Amino acid sequence: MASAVIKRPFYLRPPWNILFDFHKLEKLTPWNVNIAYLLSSFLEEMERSGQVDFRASGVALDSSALIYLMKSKLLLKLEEPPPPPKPPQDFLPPPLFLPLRHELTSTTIKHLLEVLDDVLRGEKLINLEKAVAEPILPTPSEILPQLDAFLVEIELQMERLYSYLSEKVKGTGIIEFSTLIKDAVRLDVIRTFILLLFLAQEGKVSLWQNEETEEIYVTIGELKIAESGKANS
Amino acid sequence: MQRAEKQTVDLAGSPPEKPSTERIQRNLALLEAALYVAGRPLDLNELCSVLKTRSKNKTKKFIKILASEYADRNTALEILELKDERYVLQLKAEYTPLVKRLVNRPLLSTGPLKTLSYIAYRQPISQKRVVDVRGHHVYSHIKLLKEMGLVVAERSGRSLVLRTSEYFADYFGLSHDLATMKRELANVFKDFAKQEKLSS
Amino acid sequence: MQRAEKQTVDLAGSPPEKPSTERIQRNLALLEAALYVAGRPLDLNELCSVLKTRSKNKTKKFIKILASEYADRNTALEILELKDERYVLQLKAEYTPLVKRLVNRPLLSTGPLKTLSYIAYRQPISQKRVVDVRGHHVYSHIKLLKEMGLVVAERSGRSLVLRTSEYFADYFGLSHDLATMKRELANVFKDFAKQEKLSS
Repeated sequence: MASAVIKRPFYLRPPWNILFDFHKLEKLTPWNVNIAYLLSSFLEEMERSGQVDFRASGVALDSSALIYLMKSKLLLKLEEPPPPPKPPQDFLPPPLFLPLRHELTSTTIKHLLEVLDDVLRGEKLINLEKAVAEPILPTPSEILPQLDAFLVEIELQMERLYSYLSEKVKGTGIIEFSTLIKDAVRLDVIRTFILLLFLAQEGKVSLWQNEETEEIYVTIGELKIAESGKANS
Repeated sequence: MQRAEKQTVDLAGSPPEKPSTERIQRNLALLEAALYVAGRPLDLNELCSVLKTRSKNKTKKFIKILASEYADRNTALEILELKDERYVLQLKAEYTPLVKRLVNRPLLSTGPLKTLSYIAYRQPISQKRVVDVRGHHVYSHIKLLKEMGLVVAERSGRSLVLRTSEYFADYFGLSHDLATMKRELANVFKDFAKQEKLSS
Repeated sequence: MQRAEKQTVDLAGSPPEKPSTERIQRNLALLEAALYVAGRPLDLNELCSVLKTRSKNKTKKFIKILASEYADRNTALEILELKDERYVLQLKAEYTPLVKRLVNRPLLSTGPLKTLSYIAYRQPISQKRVVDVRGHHVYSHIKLLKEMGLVVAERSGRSLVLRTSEYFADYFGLSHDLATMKRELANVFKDFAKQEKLSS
């Protein structure tokens, strides 16, 4: 009997046993557990009895963490937004019954003409507004969206053109504008030229024109200079 | 048209103190004409003015004869006496579902009628309150009720206040005085609840 | 009343399916209900549908009985047969001036009435055009006018074309014949336009 009592560690007795019985732990109401008391008395008892067991301490710590978690989950649950307010209750009378009655109405053709006057005046106004507002040239908004998209993407387009050029001029180090825009539509020719100007402004390409043939030559020769310049600075 | 001419000749010749059959017929027809064109309950004063008499008793006698003729005839129409000696010519309720598709004006379905009931019962009431209690769909009901002239909206500060119109009161033969009207309405609803109980 | 009973008894005795007196009374009441609530001429098809029969002859027989009952009764109301087998329940013209001051309810409020007048003036007119001139709120007006049977809409290609109905013509006392009605309307509007020019 006595040996059986000694074998059974103290922490399997109440109140500490709840920390070591996982089935009980899941079912209990966390608010009913005073963790601070349990842990401090557990330590005191362990010190007093001399049964120092680190595994038991670990389990006790784990269980109390779990109880804390349960408590905080409950707290969060309590703080969930309240359900939407129910519509206010009020006595809702039954629908009124509308008996069918014939009723002569007072509107005559004269009334129709009186209000027509007003409407026709409105009609004239509408026509007038339309005549004035009729645009002769396409509005800027009809051109701008395309231009906007082009401008927004200009950085990207410059990069693309630049890598295209880098590949093209590998051998000779130079390319004619006419070769660059071969088979391109007018709008793309313009776009390419604008992009070249931007690249030249940034010093990534150099452009020069043959005054007789009007051919424009493009090189990326200056790039190295620019880069080395940057590296030096 | 010929009939009409004959009648007026007869009338002109009849002595005033002894009401002839034609004269009675004429008075009954006048009251019928008044009730038919008005399409709403008429009170004794209005009916007196149609008969060009000041005697309410005389008018009441005639209108009661007319109402009983209608009742005896047992057709689709009826003349009802409402509270405060008001009289109305209308279709018997049982015929409403059979012919309502021929009516040339928007008829209210149950939803808008409920909204109307509620506004009438609680008026003056803010539009917001009506929406809170009945739901967002009542905006369309309120629009319809305003278009039909049954409800009027007034701005009061930042909110819209709804009340029933005079036409509404006339249509149902209710008092124009708000307190009285509400009492009358409460009775209507009580009667309705009783009938519901009986029929269920 | 006695006359009416006699008549129906006569009918009840006639072959072939021997309709009961109640059944005849019911049919007469249904036709009366339909004409009363419509407040406009109804054609035989509409009346047939109220009696839930396909027999125009049967319906015509009943409507003629009803009309003669009204005539015999000699009251303020009459049932008239119009062109094209259309029938209307109406106040006898002679009573109109005597009771018209009781009529104070407009057919439509100003907004929808404006839309109606514009459609009548410009018809046939595309719905789009009406909306352009009058604003987007007129969709609800057009809906109302269609519900009231004052305006009809026809699909023409991808657009809706609006014009006034026969009921519109009836209401304003214009011809039932569409072409004549349009001419009459045109004349009214022409006179109006002339006055406009003179006054401006």
